[in-house]
Order: sequence, then C-alpha cells, then structure tokens
Amino acid sequence: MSPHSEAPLLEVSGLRKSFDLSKPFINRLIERSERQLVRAVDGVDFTIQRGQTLSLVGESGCGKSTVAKLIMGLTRPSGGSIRFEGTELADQSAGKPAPVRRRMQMIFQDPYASLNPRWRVARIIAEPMKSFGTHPDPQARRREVDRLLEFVGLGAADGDKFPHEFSGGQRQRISIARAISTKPEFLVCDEPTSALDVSVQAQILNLMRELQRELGLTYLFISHDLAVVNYISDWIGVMYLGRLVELAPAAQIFANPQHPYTRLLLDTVPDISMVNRDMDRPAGEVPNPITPPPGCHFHPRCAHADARCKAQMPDFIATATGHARCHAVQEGRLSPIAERTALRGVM
Amino acid sequence: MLGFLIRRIIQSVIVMLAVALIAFMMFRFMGDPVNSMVPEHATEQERAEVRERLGLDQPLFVQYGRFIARAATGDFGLSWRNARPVSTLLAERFPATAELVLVAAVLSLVVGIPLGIYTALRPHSFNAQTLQFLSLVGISLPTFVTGILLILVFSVWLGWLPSFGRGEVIDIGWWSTGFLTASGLKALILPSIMLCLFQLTLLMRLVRAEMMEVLRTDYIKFAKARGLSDRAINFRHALRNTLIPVITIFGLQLGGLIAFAIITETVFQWPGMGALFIQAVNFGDVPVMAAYLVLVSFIFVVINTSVDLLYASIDPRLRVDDAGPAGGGH
Amino acid sequence: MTLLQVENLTVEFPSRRGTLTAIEDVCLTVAPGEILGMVGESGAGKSMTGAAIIGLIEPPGRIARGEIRLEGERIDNLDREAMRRVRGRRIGAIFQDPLTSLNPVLTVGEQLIETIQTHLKLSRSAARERAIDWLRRVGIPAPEKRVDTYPHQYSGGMRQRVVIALALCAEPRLIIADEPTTALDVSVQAQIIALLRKLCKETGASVILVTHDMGVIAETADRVAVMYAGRVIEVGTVADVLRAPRHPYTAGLMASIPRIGEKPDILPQIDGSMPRLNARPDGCAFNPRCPKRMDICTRLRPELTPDAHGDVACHLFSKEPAT
Amino acid sequence: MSTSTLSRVWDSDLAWSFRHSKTALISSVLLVVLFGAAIFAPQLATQNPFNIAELELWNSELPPFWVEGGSRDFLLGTDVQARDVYSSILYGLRLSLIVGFASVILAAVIGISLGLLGGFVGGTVDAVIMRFADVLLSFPAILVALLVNGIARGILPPSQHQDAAIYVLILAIGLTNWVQYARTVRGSTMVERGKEYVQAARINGISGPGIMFSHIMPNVMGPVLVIATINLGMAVLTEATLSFLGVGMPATQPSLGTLIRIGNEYLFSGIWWVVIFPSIVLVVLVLSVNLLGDWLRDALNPKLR
Amino acid sequence: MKNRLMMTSAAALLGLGLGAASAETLRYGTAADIYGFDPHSVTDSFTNIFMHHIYEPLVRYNAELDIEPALATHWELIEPTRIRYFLRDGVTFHGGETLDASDVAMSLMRAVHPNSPLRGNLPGLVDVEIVDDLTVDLIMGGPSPLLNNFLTNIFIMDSGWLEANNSVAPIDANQGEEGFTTSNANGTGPFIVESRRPDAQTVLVANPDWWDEPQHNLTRIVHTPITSAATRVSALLSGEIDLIEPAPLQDAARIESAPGVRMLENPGLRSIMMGFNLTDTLNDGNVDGNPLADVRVRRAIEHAIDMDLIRDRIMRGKSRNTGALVAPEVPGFTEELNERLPFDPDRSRELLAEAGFPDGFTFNLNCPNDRYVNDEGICQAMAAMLARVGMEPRLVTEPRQIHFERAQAGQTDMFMLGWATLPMLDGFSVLSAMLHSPDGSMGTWNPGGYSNPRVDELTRAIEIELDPEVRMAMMVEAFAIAKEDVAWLPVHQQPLSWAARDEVELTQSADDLVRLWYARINR
Repeated sequence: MSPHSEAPLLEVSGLRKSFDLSKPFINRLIERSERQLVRAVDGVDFTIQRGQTLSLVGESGCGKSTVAKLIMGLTRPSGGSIRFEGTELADQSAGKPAPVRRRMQMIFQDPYASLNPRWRVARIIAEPMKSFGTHPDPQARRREVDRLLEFVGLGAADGDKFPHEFSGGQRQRISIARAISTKPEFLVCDEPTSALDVSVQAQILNLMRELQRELGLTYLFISHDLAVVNYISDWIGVMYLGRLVELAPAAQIFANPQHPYTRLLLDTVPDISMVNRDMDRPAGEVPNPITPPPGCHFHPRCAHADARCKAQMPDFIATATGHARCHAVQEGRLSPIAERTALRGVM
Repeated sequence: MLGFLIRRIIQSVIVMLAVALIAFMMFRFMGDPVNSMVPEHATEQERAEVRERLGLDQPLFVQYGRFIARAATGDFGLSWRNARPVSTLLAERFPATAELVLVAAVLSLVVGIPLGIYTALRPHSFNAQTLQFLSLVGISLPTFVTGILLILVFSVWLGWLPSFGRGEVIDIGWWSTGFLTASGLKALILPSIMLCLFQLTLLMRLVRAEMMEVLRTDYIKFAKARGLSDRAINFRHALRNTLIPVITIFGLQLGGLIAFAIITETVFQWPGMGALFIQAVNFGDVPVMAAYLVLVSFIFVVINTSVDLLYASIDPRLRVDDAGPAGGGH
Repeated sequence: MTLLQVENLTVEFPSRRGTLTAIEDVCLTVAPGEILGMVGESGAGKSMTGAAIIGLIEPPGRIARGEIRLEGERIDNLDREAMRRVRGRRIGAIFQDPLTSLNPVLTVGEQLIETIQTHLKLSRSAARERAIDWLRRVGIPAPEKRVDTYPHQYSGGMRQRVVIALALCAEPRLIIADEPTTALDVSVQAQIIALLRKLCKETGASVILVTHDMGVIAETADRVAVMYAGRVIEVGTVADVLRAPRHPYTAGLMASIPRIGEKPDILPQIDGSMPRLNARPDGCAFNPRCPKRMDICTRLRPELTPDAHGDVACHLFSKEPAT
Repeated sequence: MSTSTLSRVWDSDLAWSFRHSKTALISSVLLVVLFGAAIFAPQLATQNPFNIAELELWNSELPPFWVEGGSRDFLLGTDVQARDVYSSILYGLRLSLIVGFASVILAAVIGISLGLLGGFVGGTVDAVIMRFADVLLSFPAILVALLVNGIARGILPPSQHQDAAIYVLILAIGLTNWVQYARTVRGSTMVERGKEYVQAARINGISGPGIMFSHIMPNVMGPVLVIATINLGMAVLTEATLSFLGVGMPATQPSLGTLIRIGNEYLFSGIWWVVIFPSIVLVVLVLSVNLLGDWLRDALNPKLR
Repeated sequence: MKNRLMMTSAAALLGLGLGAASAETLRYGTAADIYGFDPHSVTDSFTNIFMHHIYEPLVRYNAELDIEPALATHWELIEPTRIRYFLRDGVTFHGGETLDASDVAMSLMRAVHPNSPLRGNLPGLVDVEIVDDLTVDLIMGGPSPLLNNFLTNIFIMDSGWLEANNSVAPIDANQGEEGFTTSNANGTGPFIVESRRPDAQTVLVANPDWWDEPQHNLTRIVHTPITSAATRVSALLSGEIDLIEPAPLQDAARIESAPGVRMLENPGLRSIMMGFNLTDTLNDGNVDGNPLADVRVRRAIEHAIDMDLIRDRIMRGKSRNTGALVAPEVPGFTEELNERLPFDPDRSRELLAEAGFPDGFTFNLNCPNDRYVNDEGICQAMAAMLARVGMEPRLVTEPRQIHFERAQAGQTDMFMLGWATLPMLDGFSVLSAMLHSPDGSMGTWNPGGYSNPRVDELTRAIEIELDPEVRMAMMVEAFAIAKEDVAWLPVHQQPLSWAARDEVELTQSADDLVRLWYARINR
C-alpha cells in the first residue's frame, strides 16, 4: 500500500471519525428514531513519504478536511491510527506531545480567518516559537520573525502591522511564515489557495513548491481543484463520502483514472482548454452523508453499478496504477480507456 | 413537534422547581417563621410545638416537597402583613394587573410595530429620524418620571383623567373588570400609556433593527431583481421574516410588562399584583413575595413555552415533521 | 442589432476618504442569444457592472456617468417604477448563493407565482401551471409536489435550479448570472452551467455570466470581457482571449492557471496583487505588476481600442506612438 | 510608535465616525460633564448632603437662586431637610454612576466569563449556563433586582440595610444583567472558536484558557462594549427605579432615584425644584449614554458601513 | 395629529364619566387601608375609627369628645366593681338580628379574650352578667373610674352571628387561618358594608334602620386607600376624591389656593414622643454599656433638638410643641409640665462630656415613615441636630408595621411613638402603658424598660381613685417624675390635617378621628 518501500513519514490506517447528529433523547424516544451517526471519515488508509506531497481531493462533505484535522489533532479520531515517524498520534490532541507536534504544522484555507485580527503580525508568527520554546529569547524570536517575513516575500517592517492591512495573498504568506517558524517537517495544507484569486494562487503555489525544495517539507494537501492538485502533488487520493475511492500517483490519476467517480470529476471540471465543450452532464448530487447509500456509496450515480455494488461495499484494492475501491474495476468491467486523454489530444 | 413540546414542558417544570426552591429558601431563611407565629413571650416549649406542627423539624427536602405540594394547589399560607390567605390576595389582584398588561401590550403592538416598520422602510427620512430619536428618549425616560408627568398634566392640570385606581369595576365571577364601565376605561388610559411607553419604543426599535436586517438579505435583493413591487417586497417578504423573531420578543415583552406593572401600579395606586408585591418587599412579607414569584414565574414559563411553540409552528424551517432536504445541501 | 449596450458606465461610492470609483468607463455590448462572460479577480468590478445594469446598486453608490441601453432604450435613468418593470420581465438575475437567495418562509411555488403574476397577466391557476412547468424545465423531479415545499427542503443544486426558474419565468431577454456556480460542488456546477446554456438557447435569452472561473467561461461563454481594477481591459471571443490573450494581465492570468495534464516546474505568476479601489495607480492600473510596462503606462490611461481580434486597453496595442 | 498609534486611532473608522456624528459628539460632551461632576462632586458641591450634621434646617425649602427667595448659597434651592439640591444632585449622580458602573462591570465580568466558557467548552457546561441564562432572561431585570434586593433585606440585619444598600443594589442589578453579555459573548465565541486562527493556536499547543483569553476574548469585545454602554443606561435607570420604589438607596444617602422619590412627595406643594432638577439630570444622563450606545452600535456594525 | 386624536377620545370618555358620583356619595381617601372588619382583632387607630361607622360601642364620644349614650341608654354603679348598663331597645343589626344582653356579654368577653390584642383596652373586666334581655352587669376587678372611656372603644357584635360563623373567639392572626369576621361585618352602626376589595376600595351604604337620628345626608361612602400623599392630593384636586386624610402639610398652601377645596386643620390630641432604650446595652452602639440609660445623655438629646425649627420647617408651623406627654385637652396636663428644656447645643455637649461621651456614640434611631405627620422628616431633622452635637444616630425609617413591631420588641435605641390616650382621653393611659414598669398587664408600651417605683405606685393608685381632684394631683406628680427622668422625650402634638372639597361639611375633633356620621354634602 505504501508508495515507496522506505519508512513513510506519515502513516494513516483505518482512520475513522463519526459525529453524533442525533436528536435529543426525548425526541428519539417519541419518534422511535435511532441515534444518527455521520461517518465523516470512514476507514481511510494512506502513507506519505518524506519530501513528497499527497493530495486529497473530493467534493464538499467528502471528509478531506476532517482528515486534515484528525492528523493535526484538532479533533479526536473514532478509530484507526495515525503514525508520525512511528509515533502514534491518534490518541493525543493538538499541541500536547510537543516534540512531535512541533514538527507538524498547518496552513489554513481562509487567510482572513486564520490570523487573529487583534494581534500584530510579529506576535502571530512568534506564537508557535514561544509556545514550543524554540526561541525562548524575545529578541531572538523577533529576529527570527523578521527573517521569516522576508523569507516568505514580505518585509521585516510588516511585523508591526495588523492582518487587516494585508491582501489575501500576503496574509497567506504570513500564515506560511507562522507554519514554518518552528521548522516543521510536515505541513498539512487545507485548501490554502481556494480563497485566493487566480494570479495570487500561482504565487502561493510557487512559494509552497519552493519551500518544499528548500526545506525538504512533506505536504498533505487538501483541495477540491484537480488542476491545482495536479500541479503540486506526487500522489493523489480521491475521496467520496468519507472513503478514499482511489489513490494513485498524480500522473496516473490523470492519465488513467480507475474509479468511475474519479472519471466523473475529471469530466466535470471546467477546463479553459475546453472551449465551449458541449456534452451530457452526469446527473445527481452527493448524497446526504447522514444517510449514505448502502454498498458502494457511489452506486446511485454510477453508470457501471450492478446488484453487487448496491449491496456490498467494495474493498480498497490494488489496481494497475494504485489503489481503488470499486467492484467494476476489480471485476474488470471497466475498460481502462482514457476518454479524457483522447479528448485532450484534440487541443 | 411532540418531542419539542415535551422537552419544553420538562424544562418548564425544572424552572418552576428551581423558582419554588428560591421561594422555599425565602421562607426558611428570611426570618424564622416561628417568630412570626408565636406570641412574643412564648417559651421554648411552645416554640418547639409550633415547629413540630409546621413540620419545621423535618429534613429540608421533606419540607421542600411539602412546600411544592402545597404550592401546586395554590396554598401559600397567610400573608404576614394582614393575615389573609395569599392565594386570595393574589386572586383579588390578578385581574387588575392582567387588564392593565393586556391593554398596554395591545397598545405597544398596535403602535410599536407600524412605527418600527415605518422607520425601517424610510430610515433616512426626517420623520423616521425624529421617531428614532424619540424612541431613544422613550427608553431613557424613567417610567416613574413619565407617570408623574402624565398625572401632573392630565389629572392635575387638565383634570381629564383619574390619577389613581381602577375606577368602577364590575365583578364577573371572581374576575373584576374595569372594561365595562366608563370610569374603569378612563382609569386605564394613563397607567396603560405609562406602562406601554417603554415597551412600545423597545418594540419599535427591535422591529426596525430586525426589518433593516431582513431588508439587507440576499432574498430581498433577489426579490427586487425579479421586479416584485415594493409592497410585495416590504410586506410579503420582509415583514413576514421580521415578525417571526418578533414573536419571541413579544413573549419577553409580556414578561417585561408584568414586571414594569410594579412601577405603574405604585405610581397610579393600581390595585394589582405588582403593588401587592412592592408592599410585601417593603414589609418583608415573605409568603406574598414567594407566591408572587411563583405565580409570575408560572405565567412567564407558560408565555415563553407557548411563544416557542408558536415560533416553531410558524417558521417553516423549524417544522420538524417535514422531511429534511433531499440531498446534502450544505 | 445589440440587445444591451453599455457605454462609459461609471459607478462611484462617496466615502469619507473621497469618492471611490468602483467601475470606470465600462463599455460592453451583448448580442441577442449571446453569452458574454465577465471575468476578473475579486474587486475587479464585474459584479458591480451586473448590479448597475439591473439597477440594484446599493446606496450610497450611484451611476456617475454613462448609458445603459436595452434594445435601444435607455434604462439607466428610468424611475423606480419603470425600472421595476424592467427587472424580472426584461432582465433577470441569478445570484451566487442559492441558500440565501430564496425567502425561507415562502414556498417555492408562492415565490414563482408572485413573480409570474407581477409581470404577466395570468390568473393564479395559470401562473401556478406555469410555475410547475418551469420547475419541470429546470429539472426538478415531481414538480407538482415540490411546488408547495419550502426552500430548505431542497438540496443546494436543486435550489439553484429554482433560482434559475425564478429568473427565467417571466422570460426576460437578458440574464445576469453573478457567480451562479461558485457555491456549488464541481459535479453540480457542471449541471447548472449546462442547464443555463440549454434554457437560454431555448428562450433565446442573452446571458452576462459573471465569474472568476476561467474554466466556466471557457466552456460556457461566446465572448468574454476581462476586467481589472474597475475597467474592462480586454474583450473578444472566448477562443481569441483564452488562446491568444493580448493584454499582459490577461496573458499572465491565463498562464498562471494550473492545467490538468501539464506540470511545469514553476507556474508563471503575476507578482503583487490588484490595487484597492482607493489606491489605484495613475495611468494603467496594471502598470506596477506589468512585465511589459512602458513609460507611458504610468502616466496615461489606455483606452479600450478595437482591432481585428477584439478590444484591448493597453498601450502596447494603441495606435498612438508609445512615447 | 505611540504617535503612529495615536494617528492610527485618530484615523480609524470609529474615530472618523465619531468626529462626524453630531449625536456622538454632543452626548459625549454631556457625559464628560456629568462624569466630571460625579467624580469631582466633593470639590464641586457646596455641601455634603450625606453628612447630616451639615444640614441646617432653617435653610430648608429655598427655591433656586434666580427665583425670589432663593439664595446664591444654594444654586438650585434646598429640599425640606435643607439639603442643597445642587450638591445632592452631584452626590446622587455619583452614587447612581457608581452603582451603574459597578453593576455593569459585575455583569460584564460574570457574563463574559460564562459566555466564553460556554462558547468555548460547549457541551453540558454550555447547556447548563445557557438554560440558566434563558430562564433568567425570561424574568425582567427589574423583577430579579427586586427579588435579590428583597432577599438581601431579609438576610441582612436591619441596622445594616442602609450601609449595605449600595452593595445590594450593585449585586441585584449586576446579577440581572449578565445574561446579555453571556449570550453575546457565547455566540461570538462559538463563531471565533471555529475560526482557523483558533485552530492554529491549538496546533501550537496553546492551552484552553490561553486561547479563550488571549485569542478569543479580544475578538468578542466589540459587541460587549456596545452592550456595556447601553447597559450602563439601563443600570442607572434600574437603580433609579428601585430607589423610587423605596427599595434602593435610603433617604439619608440619596441617589438620583431617591431624590426624585422624595421630591415627588412635594410635587404639588410648589417645591418643584426638588423633583425637576434630579429628573432632568437623570434623563440627560441616560439619554446621553443611550445616544452614545446607539451610535457605537451603528459605528461598530460592519453591515451599516 | 395622533395627539389630537387621543385628546378627543379622552374628552369623549370624560363626558361619559361625568356625574358618576351622585350628590350623596362621599369619596374618602386615606393613607392606609383598614386591616379587616373584625373589631376585636386589631388595635390600629384607623381601623378602629372606621369600625365606628359599622359597629357601635355601649357609649361613644360625640364630636366634642364628651361621652354620650350609644347602645346603652344609661348606667348605674351598683357596687364599686359592678356597673349596670341598660341597653337601647329596638336596635337591630345590619343582618336583622335584635340587640340583646347576650350580644353585649359575648362581645365584651370577646374583646378581653387572650387572643385579642384589645384586651388591655378594657382592663379590669372580670365578667359580664346578664340581668335581663336589655340589662347587663359588668363585674370589675376593682374600682374603674375610666370604664366608660374604655367602653367607647369596645364594639358590640351579634352573638348569634358569631356563633353561626364559628367566630366566638377573636381571630388569632398567628393561627394561620383567616377569620370569617375579617372580611364580613354585621354591626348596628350608621353604615352597612356593601363591598370591599382590600387595598383598593371599601364601599359603605347608609343604614336606613339606624336607631339614631342621622345628622349626615350620605347614602354611600366609597373609601379608597391612597398611600402616596402626592397622589392623594392630586386626586382631591382633580375631583376624584371628596375628602383626604391626612393631607400633607407641605401641600396645604396649594390646597388652600385651589378652587373648590379647603384644608381642615386643628391642633390634635396625639402627642409624638421619642422612646429610649434604657437597658444595659445599645442595640447598635459603638460603646460599652448604654449611654442612653444616663439621664444626662437624655437631657443632652433634649437640649440638642431645636423643636421650634422643626415646627416651623418640617411641620409648617402647624404643630404644637410640648414638654408634656399628654395634650392640654387631656387630664394630667399642666402648663408647668409643658415646659421643654431649652434648645442649647452647648449645654448638650457639656452634658455629653459629663456623662463621659464627649465624642458621642452611635445608636439607632428608628422611625415609621407612614404613620405620623411627616414622621420621617422629623426624624431626619432630629438626626441632623443630634449629629451636630457630636452624636452619631443611625436613622432607620420603616413602614409602620415593621417599625412598631421592632420598637415593641426592644430592637431600637431611640424610636418614635405617638400617643393620643385614646380611648381613655386621660393621662392614665400614658402612665399605665408607657411609664409603668412592664409587668404583663401594665407597661405594655414601655419596651425601653423605664422603671420608677414611685411612678408605679402612683399609677396603681390612680387606676382605682375615683376622686378627680386627688387623681389629678397624683397624675401630675407622676408626670413630673417622668419628665425629670426624661423617660420619654416629648416632641409635639401633631396637627390634624384633612382636606376636603368645599361641598363636604365636616366636624373635626381633636382625636383626629373622621366621624362621617356628622358629614354632609351640600351640592
């Protein structure tokens, strides 16, 4: 299952998280309804090798952000394990076991919400250093802040300003400066560019690639944008209703998508290369995660679904390119034709 | 809906038990009840007998249980001030307060809501700005000052309206009403104006704020973009969404009216429960205070519960029996 | 024959730091049945242009200059009532968030019926028939039943379909769709775009599609107008603008979008960010970020000038000699 | 640095809005005058009306100095006990404001703490706090204040009633008003708690209380300021009302409400100055506070900008 | 616009309401309400006088405060301890029952029942013997020179009615039950209860079958308690009320100047005085022992208080300063006793220093705030004056019920009390209740514990002395001793202060009791 044979930096297996959305006890009693558990993450396995980037893609509600939070200890898993260089993190919350946690940091989606608006930038960037005690001396800390600000493309003088004095892209740079201030080895990036304009998105993506090269960082990258994911990732995992449905090297996913859902995503992404493409759009929406369809969650939207798909959840099996969770792939009912590639050839 | 109802009722019962506990504590700790019951020169023996007779020698929770059992039947004992049954006192006073509060509530609704709508729709007009300022004056004027001024002008200078009391009342069963006589109606005017003024301005300001909030929403913008008439937008779309939360406000407001009636009744010598309560506070008349507290709490709880139920039945989003959204729309 | 003609449209916001110009000298035309994409980064003024056309600029904003003509008739100076009759009947609008665009306390049917009856002389039952028909046309299953349900009982995609039905039910000639798919998932987004295109084809309505997503524009629009800092800087057919952008901003923007199937070592990027409305540089607003900046760019504002491939506002393409 | 901070403050939206709002300017000038009068009451007053030894009965019931029979020693006249109305108002204002501020601070401290706790911790703690708040909120403030007052009077020995009156009032009013703070702070805290900067702080190992106080609290204080301002007006009014009802400050230490209650007894006797002047000061005080609060609410409301 | 609309409607309503009060209805407003209708369960003066309209005693005071026959037509001293009363024939109760001897017997014994707070008001009654239907003998424990005075205050109820309603014993307010007689009345008086709403309104109608020739022309009395003096005055001025009692002194000028209303003012009988805690410790002091037990301190207090100023300012010149504990109209008064110690702050300070308290001391000073004319104001002024000589009185003003309960329980150091000697109209009332050492039967209002053997001895002698001259001399001697000891500090006789509409004709007696059976309305 591991992309490489050497020991991975992060190893996630059987990760589960459910939320209790049940009605109050009295209502359940009267309406004779069951407890309602939402399985936001339902048995996710992947590993990330040092220095590589794994991306998780999927539509809203697929559980990709929950995975990020579970790994960072922001919420406790209901089951499964998360190992960072062999250290089990699943039962430890954020910030607690400092030695390992210091080596993991996170970049958030919303540059407007991820910086405390009442704090000056220098204080924001210095907080992890202070908290983890990497730079106990305030002056040294400030010098480090100035260095980081310049490193991410801002000026040392910007440390005295408040976040609202910066544009979205600049704020995301501040966020990155904070994230790398404790010299972490692993960064979770939860849609770091989805709130940014396209021209700024490129700046941030380039900065992140640069950081990875210079600092040898390992990324878990969460996004709904396949094109962005394509640019940044080594491996890509596609999630649907709490489960990984396909995991493969980036190039393989785009060239030879296995799972029907991966194919659907690739088909529906608006693409500037596809001027006035006109084709039938697949109908249907992501079902309510409270009441997911039985068997393969994707079967109601899948053209290849048969009786087995409706009844039995497929396993996460090895495929030609990686892993996929699909009976049709397993049974070879799906031809590995790459319509996309064919289409793309037109351009 | 049934589940919601049952939960609200359980909550209400807990609230009432807590209020009863406060009332009970008042009995136990605000002066020894035995002292008020035995002659001054009573011996310790006689005191102990009274204690036993009243059950004061039993554990506290037993006493509490008995207190609740008696309270549930409306038995709060005798007023320490005039040795009459507290339940009778309150029953005598209840109609006066109820009628006053009713008239004030209707007045504040009938005047407050239209003014709130008006000022929300024309926020920059001179009239609306003036009203907005006046409403601030309204909530800044102490109600007793308003009452004094009303008496001074309408009773003393102009001599038009009575300055105290309910005028003539007519008994219908145990209920005494001032609605059926001219003097009763006249007597209602000044007190109800005084009582409603604060609530009226409050209601007006709340309706205004709420409506302006609604008028900024996307669905109003979208309604405008569809070319709907101002009338349809303001009254069909905006007003409905405004008035749903106003129901809750009105519930709270009824409670506020009952409480503020204390001041009005004091100023206008209105023979209601509030005046009784103030006298009881002044005299340390615990049974009356406790009973008033329990009765008023009960009224509040009933009002709040009905308002919540009403709210839930009016707002389509809260109708629990409907099916949820078909897909994962969030 | 143009359906909509916008000339030198300028919208200003008086503020305490002087008057802010949200959009300046915007010129646009929309032909009947055409889908015009309006693209730009947030704050570029694309939504403001849409709001100005439909006459829904929030006070204290106001149209300071310019003309808007619909089928040859000026609509920017109509009185409240006349403009109200234009909205919905001749210009429809779709907003970004289907969740908040529908009144939560009225059923979908009530909202459709009142819109239909506002603009068309129809009896209530006829209006209801038409409402159900529209629900069917936008792809709501079992519309006879769904017509009496409330918006919160619909999923996100279904709600946006209802919004489209509401915008189209009086059969306006022009639809202004302001980021109609931004709040939706990719797979739903594709359905909505396709639906919008299909319905406009059927009714012959034109669309101004406001979005920041170049992919949506590429797949949907006939022509595209690129906005930057309150101005239109380039207009042309989708094929021209996307494949051969001429304005340095458009070119940089197109290059910076990551594409599936391409994995460059480094993405081309435009440094800096779009200026705020109150800090627009002199001359060409793009000049501080422009790799091909010339002397004149800091002094003189380039005008939108037509040439063979469309219109572009850049001194590189202006006919006057660049000094 | 400090000058730049100053100029930043001067240049902020709030300051700008303040400079350009007539109501804000007028009401704050009035408030500065009234607060100044209260703070410097001992210096400004010609008499200490709380010191009964200073009262000289032959000076009773003098009208204001401009009315015939008035004396320049007693600018606004005297009451039946020869208390100088002007001095009484200064001291009464002081008492009213002390009660007002102290109860607002008490309410704010309780409300903010419980609101932060409930909003941040959530779960059962939150449910208990909020149910309690709901119940309290459904009881009008004046009633709860009366009740707290009544219980305090029942518990305290009568000889301490007068000395304890001010603390009882602060307690009674403070305990009734915290709910608003708690609800608002809880609401904002729940919003802030979900924001990513809080998650960032958690990732960085900041403790719960640390996040609550150094991260979340500064971000929820805006609405608190508005509530506190409006609440100050309400607290002063509640104090005045309780005193008017005779369960507030005693006649020997009159607050504005007590002065009005006493004056009211003489309203028809032609001794109008005893009731009119304190009433005017009370109304001006509360109105100014409310005007300022109103302005502040609009100025801090991003939707209205 | 809105305003004008409101005014019009108000005026319309006013039109409807006009003439609601007929010529013979007297609308009567007082500061407090009665406690209930049972005449034997409360001692409150106002309740008591109100009962005079409904119930009647055997003998009564007329407007000149002379005793005249009422339910008894005449009486005889059979023995020194047996007095025979002959009842009026043909008197009926409101319920139709005829008055007979058993009613009198039951009523008198009811009044002295251990439960009755009135029992001290008929001292010495041992038994009542029925001679025949219209004759009773009162058996006394000893000679009772004041028996008739006492009897003016003891109301006669119907025995059958009491028995039928299980109310033979007076209500014990502590028993936790409400008596029938509290809310129901059945008397022989000039007025019949029509309705009652406690604290709101009590309506009486004229008794058409009254045995006496009515001097009034009233058909109805509507009594309304109006606690607030300001409201009471405004109600009078606005014509909603015909008669108020008391009328605040400070509003006298305004009432006099207003058209259609007038003040009714006279010196009253009620002497206001301050009592002292004379026990070993102060209730609320900062020194050991009790300075107030030292007569020099009490004199210092008297010297410190400028009564003339209080009279002129607080009482608007309407009170009568006094050095005696009884009013001039009451037997026991002499001019010599009426001399006060002069106002002399310096002397006061000297005396305090002599007593060992040059820096003063704290003590509580308790006053009612709703009982006497300007009671709270007097106490505030006194507190100020005491403060000026260095004492630190802690003023506590409370509603009458709490105040008197506290004062009687001895929880106060200096307290205010008013005493009108009613119903005796005799100095013995003060001697027996306030100056005699507390012994269960006498000294019932001597909570401070003043005790002087000579005063006790004289009081006991006065009680049974039938010779007026001797009695008077003994009273003067006793009062002189009390005065020397400053047992009580006399304040003043408070003025009678009523106000009425001009058409109401009233007689005002010095006992401050409103006798509406003398009232006429001349419209």
